[in-house]
Amino acid sequence: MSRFRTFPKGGIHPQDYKEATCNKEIQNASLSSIAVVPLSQHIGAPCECLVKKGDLVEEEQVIGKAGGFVSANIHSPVPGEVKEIKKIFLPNGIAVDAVVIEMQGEFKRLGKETTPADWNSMSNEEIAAKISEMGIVGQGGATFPTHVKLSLPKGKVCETFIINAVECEPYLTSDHRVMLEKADEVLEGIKIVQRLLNPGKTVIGIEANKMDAVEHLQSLISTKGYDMEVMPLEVKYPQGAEKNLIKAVTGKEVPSGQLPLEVGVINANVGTCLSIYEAVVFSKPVIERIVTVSGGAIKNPSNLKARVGTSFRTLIEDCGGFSEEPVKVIAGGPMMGFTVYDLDTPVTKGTSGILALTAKEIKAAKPTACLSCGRCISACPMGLNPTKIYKYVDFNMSDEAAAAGLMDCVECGSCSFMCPAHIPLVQGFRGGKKVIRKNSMKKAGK
Amino acid sequence: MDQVLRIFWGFLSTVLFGGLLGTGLAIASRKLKVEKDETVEALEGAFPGLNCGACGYAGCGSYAEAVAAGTDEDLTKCKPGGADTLEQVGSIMGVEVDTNAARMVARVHCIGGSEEAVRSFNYQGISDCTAATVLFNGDKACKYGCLGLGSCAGVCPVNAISKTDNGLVVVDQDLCISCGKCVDICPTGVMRMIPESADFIVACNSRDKGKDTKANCKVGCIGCRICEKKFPDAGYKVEDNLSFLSYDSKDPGRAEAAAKCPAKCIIPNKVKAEEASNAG
Amino acid sequence: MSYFAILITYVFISNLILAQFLGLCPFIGVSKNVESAVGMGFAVTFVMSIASLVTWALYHFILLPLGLTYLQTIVFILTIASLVQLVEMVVQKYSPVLYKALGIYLPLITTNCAVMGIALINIQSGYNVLESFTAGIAAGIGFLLAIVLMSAIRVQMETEKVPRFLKGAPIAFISGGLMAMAFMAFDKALLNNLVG
Amino acid sequence: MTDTMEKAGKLALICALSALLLGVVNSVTEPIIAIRKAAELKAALENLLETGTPGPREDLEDEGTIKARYSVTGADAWILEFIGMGYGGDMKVLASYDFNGEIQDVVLMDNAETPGLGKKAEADGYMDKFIGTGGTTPVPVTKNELEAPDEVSGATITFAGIAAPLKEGSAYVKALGDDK
Amino acid sequence: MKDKLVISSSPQFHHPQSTASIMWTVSACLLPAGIWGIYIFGLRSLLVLAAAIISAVATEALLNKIKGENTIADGSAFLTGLLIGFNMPPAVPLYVVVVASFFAIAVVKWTFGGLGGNWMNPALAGRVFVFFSWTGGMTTWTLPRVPGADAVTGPTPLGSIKVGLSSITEGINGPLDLLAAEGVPVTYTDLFLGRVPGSIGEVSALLLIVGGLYLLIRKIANWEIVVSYLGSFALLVWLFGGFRYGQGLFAGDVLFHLFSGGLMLGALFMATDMVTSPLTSKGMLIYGVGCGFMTYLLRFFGSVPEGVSLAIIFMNIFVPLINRAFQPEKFGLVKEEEASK
Amino acid sequence: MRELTKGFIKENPIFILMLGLCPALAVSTQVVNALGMSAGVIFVLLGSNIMVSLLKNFIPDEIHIPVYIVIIATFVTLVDLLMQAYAPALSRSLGVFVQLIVVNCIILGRAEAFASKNGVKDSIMDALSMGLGFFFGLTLIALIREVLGAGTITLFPMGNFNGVIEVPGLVQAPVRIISLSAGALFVVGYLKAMFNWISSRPGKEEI
Ligand SMILES: Cc1cc2nc3c(=O)[nH]c(=O)nc-3n(C[C@H](O)[C@H](O)[C@H](O)COP(=O)(O)O)c2cc1C
Ligand SMILES: Cc1cc2nc3c(=O)[nH]c(=O)nc-3n(C[C@H](O)[C@H](O)[C@H](O)COP(=O)(O)O)c2cc1C
Ligand SMILES: Cc1cc2nc3c(=O)[nH]c(=O)nc-3n(C[C@H](O)[C@H](O)[C@H](O)COP(=O)(O)O)c2cc1C
Ligand SMILES: Cc1cc2nc3c(=O)[nH]c(=O)nc-3n(C[C@H](O)[C@H](O)[C@H](O)CO)c2cc1C
Ligand code: SF4
Ligand code: SF4
Ligand code: SF4
Ligand code: SF4
Ligand code: FES
Repeated sequence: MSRFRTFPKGGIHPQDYKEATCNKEIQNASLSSIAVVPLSQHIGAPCECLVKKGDLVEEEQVIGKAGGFVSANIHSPVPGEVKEIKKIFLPNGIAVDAVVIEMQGEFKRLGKETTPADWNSMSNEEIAAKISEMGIVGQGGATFPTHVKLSLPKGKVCETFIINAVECEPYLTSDHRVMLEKADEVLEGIKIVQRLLNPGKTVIGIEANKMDAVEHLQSLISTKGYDMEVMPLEVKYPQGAEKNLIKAVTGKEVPSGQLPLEVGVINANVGTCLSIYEAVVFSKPVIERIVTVSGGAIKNPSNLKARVGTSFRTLIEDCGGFSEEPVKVIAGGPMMGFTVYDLDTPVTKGTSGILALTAKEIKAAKPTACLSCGRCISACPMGLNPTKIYKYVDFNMSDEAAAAGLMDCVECGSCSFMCPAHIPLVQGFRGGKKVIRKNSMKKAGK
Repeated sequence: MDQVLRIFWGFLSTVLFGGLLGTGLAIASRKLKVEKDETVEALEGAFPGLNCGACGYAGCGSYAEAVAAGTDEDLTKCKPGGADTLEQVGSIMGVEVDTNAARMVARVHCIGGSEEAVRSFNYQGISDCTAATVLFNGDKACKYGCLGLGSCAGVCPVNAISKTDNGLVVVDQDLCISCGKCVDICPTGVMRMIPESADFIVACNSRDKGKDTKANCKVGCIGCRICEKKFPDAGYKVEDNLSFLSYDSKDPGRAEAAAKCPAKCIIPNKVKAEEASNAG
Repeated sequence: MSYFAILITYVFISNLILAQFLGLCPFIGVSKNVESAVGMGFAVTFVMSIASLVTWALYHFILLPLGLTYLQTIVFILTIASLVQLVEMVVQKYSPVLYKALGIYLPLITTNCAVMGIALINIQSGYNVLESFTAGIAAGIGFLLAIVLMSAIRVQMETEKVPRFLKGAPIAFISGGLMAMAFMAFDKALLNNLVG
Repeated sequence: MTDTMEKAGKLALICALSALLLGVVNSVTEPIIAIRKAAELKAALENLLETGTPGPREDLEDEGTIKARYSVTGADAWILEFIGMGYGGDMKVLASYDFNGEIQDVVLMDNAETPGLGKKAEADGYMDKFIGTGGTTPVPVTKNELEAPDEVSGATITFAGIAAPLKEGSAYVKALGDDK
Repeated sequence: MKDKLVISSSPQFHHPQSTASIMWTVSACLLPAGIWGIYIFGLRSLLVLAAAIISAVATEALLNKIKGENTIADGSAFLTGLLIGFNMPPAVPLYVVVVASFFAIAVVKWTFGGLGGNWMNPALAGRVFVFFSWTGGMTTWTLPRVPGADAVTGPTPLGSIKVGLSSITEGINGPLDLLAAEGVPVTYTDLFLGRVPGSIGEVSALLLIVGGLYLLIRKIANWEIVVSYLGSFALLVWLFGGFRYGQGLFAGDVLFHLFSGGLMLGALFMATDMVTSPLTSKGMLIYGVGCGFMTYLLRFFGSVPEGVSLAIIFMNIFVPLINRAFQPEKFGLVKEEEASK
Repeated sequence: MRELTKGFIKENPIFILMLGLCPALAVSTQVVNALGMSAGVIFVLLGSNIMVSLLKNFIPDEIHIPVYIVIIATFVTLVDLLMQAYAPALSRSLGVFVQLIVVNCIILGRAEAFASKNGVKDSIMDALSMGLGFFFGLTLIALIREVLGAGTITLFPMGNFNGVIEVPGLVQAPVRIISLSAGALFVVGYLKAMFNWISSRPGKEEI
């Protein structure tokens, strides 16, 4: 047994492939001459488009205004001319409007010094306004608008603030590199959040395969005398899933269908903290992020700092292109990421990685019928019975599927990964959820 | 003598026994009278007993109860029963029911098979249309067409739907009982109900602009309005870049419109024998 | 036979359904879900144990002394039919909870040959009154066991890709056959070894 | 009230008619059944003997598997009735012995053995392996004591269920002798 | 390029095991014990194994035609056939083997929807079906080969014990003594190595344990089942097994019973069939204990010498119920109940 | 004629209506038992259907079930007594199931569903049709079970013929389990599947 804490039930140990990039310093990616900026890069309402074809935009100019309470501004990553506004598919399969900008003109920040603002003298409202204005969204994958998350509802207190530095997805090392290379900024970002939330305790959860980051942060914290704790955790997927992380760190279970705040926890990704720091201190919107480009088909796997709107193709070329034909190109990690079929797909605020995998890595096999081996059950971190739920979905028994807990599934993919029958369980669950939502909408309509 | 005596004892005790039980049961049954509803039974007899759920109830029995109790006044919900059932139900409930309402059948409004329609990628996953649509709404470039994975075939209670070799599905309209389940499940909406008597259909469901449709599929409706404008009485109406055909009038112009359609997506409704036998 | 032996006999060895073919109609009809199978099982156990007692008394106190054994069938079936009704009334009056659980199954039992069967078997085997009662309960438990196991199997089969024509009753019969085959592990010889 | 009376009366009437009918039929069939059963038993008993006639049945208590005996007039023999334990439960066995306890003949009566296995014991010739034993040679009780053990393979329980009582019977008759 | 990229749902990569690799691995793990069986009982055993496998695979292929699928490559029919062959006496008539395979694949497996649908272990059900039908042929055992001699038949150790116990005499100290008294002396080593009569694949406890351990390490077989099955059985034998020899409590011969008959084959390779065993750990433990108890009951009291196959298929009946009763605990559910209080 | 043959396939009591399953399974080990049982059932069906349809106006609704039961039980006892007296061997092999005809769902079912609503003539037709259907179903099961499970076909002994036809090959080594309880359930299961298939084919409903 490991000496580190973890969540008790479920979880898997896929090969992590992180060695390809974990020692590679973050490098700046090239800019593509055309930036495609989707107008919805977050969960919630899409942005209202503020530009039209032919407009000239500046770098960091707001081109999409938050379209509702749960929404986040979108800024132009490059200066240039709006060529068109077209529908594109994001990797998650949703069709959205995107602003196509042809780069021209002058960069505001590139190569120039900017003076840091003193956030200690700002009021909480000012800080919150900055976070909201700069369009910060969660960079752990869910892309939930951060200003919404950080505004505590009346009567709720945040007992524990957890920084999710787990990065349990195989291949991905962007959070790892950020912690090594930008620790000061990240810690400062955490301080800012501490001001806003006033948490009883602050814990940075890191998996034990990143001990260098653990040590680095620990020494910084102790020299600076910050009030936070670094907690190494056992290496187990999906440690980073927020409910499981909370269970691992605090021992509390977030009730089914509820938010972490129910048990007094708020959690944010390391990258998010970095963005908060940059937004508050340098007034810099989220127009860049760290992307791990890796996979067996990539010649030089790297960690790149890329601008939103840059095409996957550009980043892959920055890494020397393909060393062999990939079978799948993935946005995100291999467990939760989405395959893309078009390499012109742009990087968005939520793109943590671009992977090009070979057949050897994928280990696909022809699906067979379920063997009732129960591996999916042992793997599921949510304590569900995936095989039963899948069968209900397969037989169009959506009521039974819902009763069996379909809606609690976080789509972590542990079950599908383990399934010897290679049943695409998660795909079934996503389809099943879609049907349930359709049905309840129909019922509501009636 | 002995025998006679025994017969007598048997006689006597059985009489007593029977009398006793009879009294008991008579009293009991009075106290426990359960009204059996004749109407419900009659209605159940009239329904085909498929328990398919097309009426929206758990089964024929529950619909019969609802009708008998008057909680549901719509007597025409049992589509599978057809005119016969309607007539019977009408006579049981003492209501005139319009039995002439045309029988509706399901029809796939897409002919973009593997030859005609562009597929954007190599889909690997569950052989089920709903599940497939979680990935870029399916592998067809046209997001309105039939994915051919046969979710509809899976739910059809009478196995009227089969997959074809060219990546579509076909409905055997003779078998179809108009339950509408396939229409409900189809994630792209390409399965629609039409009157059985329909002579032609616009076999496309694409709301894309003509240019996009053309890029995605060789036989997609491009919304050119030729059918609508040239044959104004034939029932064609273009909305959302797609021509819809209403079957209220029987205008021979439809056939000519079919011939004029540049995309060749107006086709006779009835599936040709070869096409049906192609189904695998 | 000891009571233990009777219990084992009617639960496992001569299980009414799996070895004797009594009570198949409800076994196939009411085993579609576990809840109703449990209800039916308890209802049958209840009625069987009472019926065993009553028919035993009727036979030994009336039919046999008067030499009227030829009226056995008529008397038994009438008794069982009325008994079921009586039980239904009593339960309804005094235990609404139990009635809610068992009520709908009670009338079905009238035409269940398992009850009649166990009454006849009791007489044939020459049991005394307590043995008859035990046999009644044991047979009921055997029925309960078989129908509950069957219902769990059938519910599981709802979400398996069973060929179309085999769905429903055929699969229930064939499952029953496999169950019967496994229950053949228990035979009289085993009982003999076990109880002496 | 009258309504109830009427219903009770009608049911009673039908019961009465049925009882009457059955009573009459029973009075016809009962003697036939009784005679037939007696005849069957008599035939079985007589078949066990070459000479002599079986006497009346005497029930035995506390004699293990031996449940009854029949004395025989006209021959030095006893007939015993056993209940043996077979694969399918009780088996009724009848056997005749001479006064030395040697088995003359055996027959398997009511039983619930498996057709094709235990039921073979009903067939002619099955009992040959016992006939003549019990006197000087012991009754075979395990398969290994047989000349042709394969004959009972797959039905050893039936075999043992017949053999054990026969052996018991032999000892019983030896002790009994001609003590009628 | 564009057309070649695969679009699929997450997760995008997979654990290396697959149905086919599992089935073929299990088959491979059985191989040593099978080879031993062929070596010790003669080439006739090879014929039986081949007949079992060929008829199982042929039945599967035939039924594949009806449903229009191809499931031969997943190896499950091969494995079922192999296990049927393992469970046959070496001298069994071939039609018995063929019927067993046919019954297993067509009735027990295909009828319930094919691979994964069956609730009873096909190989064992097939074996029990023919055992009840042709008891004679299924209980004629070939003696292990003595170099140069013809195949002779004789009883299995468990069979001899069943017969011997009916006429047990004084001074016998457990099964090995009894066997010696019966004229068929056997040692633990014979049992462990497999130098006794028995079914083709069941005799060599050693080789079965080696294969079984590999399956346990690879997590193909569940340790819960194996441990609870063997553990509960051993416990019962140790506790009560001595009574038959007049030795009282705590005197059963555990080693003899663990290594004789089909126990190792059953506990390691057949009770662990994932399709017909429970889904959760708790369920598996209960199922294993049930198997152990049933095996004890049938071996010691049953009318047939061997109880493993019947014990396992009997417990198979309970699996759907066990699966209903022992569902995994949902994350966040406990809290919900507390909250509602 | 339609009336008479409907019981064979379209409304076969055993396979389609699923009534009277217990005797169908229990006594179908030998063909001769099936014939005897069918004869008994036909006799009782006829008798009770006739009586019920005759008495239908005389019987008050509340006590109709007990009355039917008495009528049926009477006929069953008649059959039982007569069989014991004149066909002892058959009586022995049918065992308790003769008396259990009384709870055979077919008979009460037909009394309820048909005879109590129709005239004597139709009721006779119905009884015959159902009886023949039962006969057909039961004999089919028995034939399969006996041939496979025992390798024989047992009929009545007549003259030189001892009543048993042996199926060469099978009689030496029959699939004995088919004649045991498990086999009965297998055979009925697959026959039921076959009937499902036949009756689901379009255009075949007329048989
Ligand atoms: C299966 C699963 C795995 C996840 N893994 C991580 C992870 O490794 N790192 C991370 O920061 N967030 C991960 N998340 C997202 C977190 O649940 C949560 O959304 C995030 O930590 C919140 O922080 P953010 O709003 O700053 O992104 C995962 C989510 C799921 C469902
Ligand atoms: C279905 C079935 C029926 C059986 N019927 C009998 C039977 O009628 N008589 C009997 O002695 N054993 C019967 N047995 C038990 C076994 O055949 C017998 O105990 C076992 O094979 C020992 O026989 P052996 O020592 O000759 O091999 C039956 C077993 C089964 C499975
Ligand atoms: C008799 C036999 C037949 C085999 N046939 C196949 C086969 O058809 N396909 C296959 O992939 N592997 C086959 N194999 C090899 C197995 O795949 C190999 O043992 C297994 O994949 C190892 O799996 P592991 O890497 O999970 O241990 C066979 C092995 C044996 C012993
Ligand atoms: C560990 C293991 C054990 C197995 N045991 C059996 C078995 O005992 N009998 C059998 O027919 N198949 C067995 N199989 C194969 C397979 O699961 C079986 O064919 C399915 O039950 C068919 O649906 C086994 C497979 C595995 C992985
Ligand atoms: S994807 Fe859903 S069901 Fe599968 S392991 Fe993750 S939470 Fe459980
Ligand atoms: S892991 Fe796959 S094969 Fe195993 S039980 Fe789950 S769904 Fe079935
Ligand atoms: S009609 Fe709809 S459900 Fe049917 S195959 Fe086509 S897309 Fe799928
Ligand atoms: S599912 Fe569709 S095709 Fe099948 S019967 Fe219903 S409406 Fe007709
Ligand atoms: S005949 Fe229906 S329960 Fe027996």
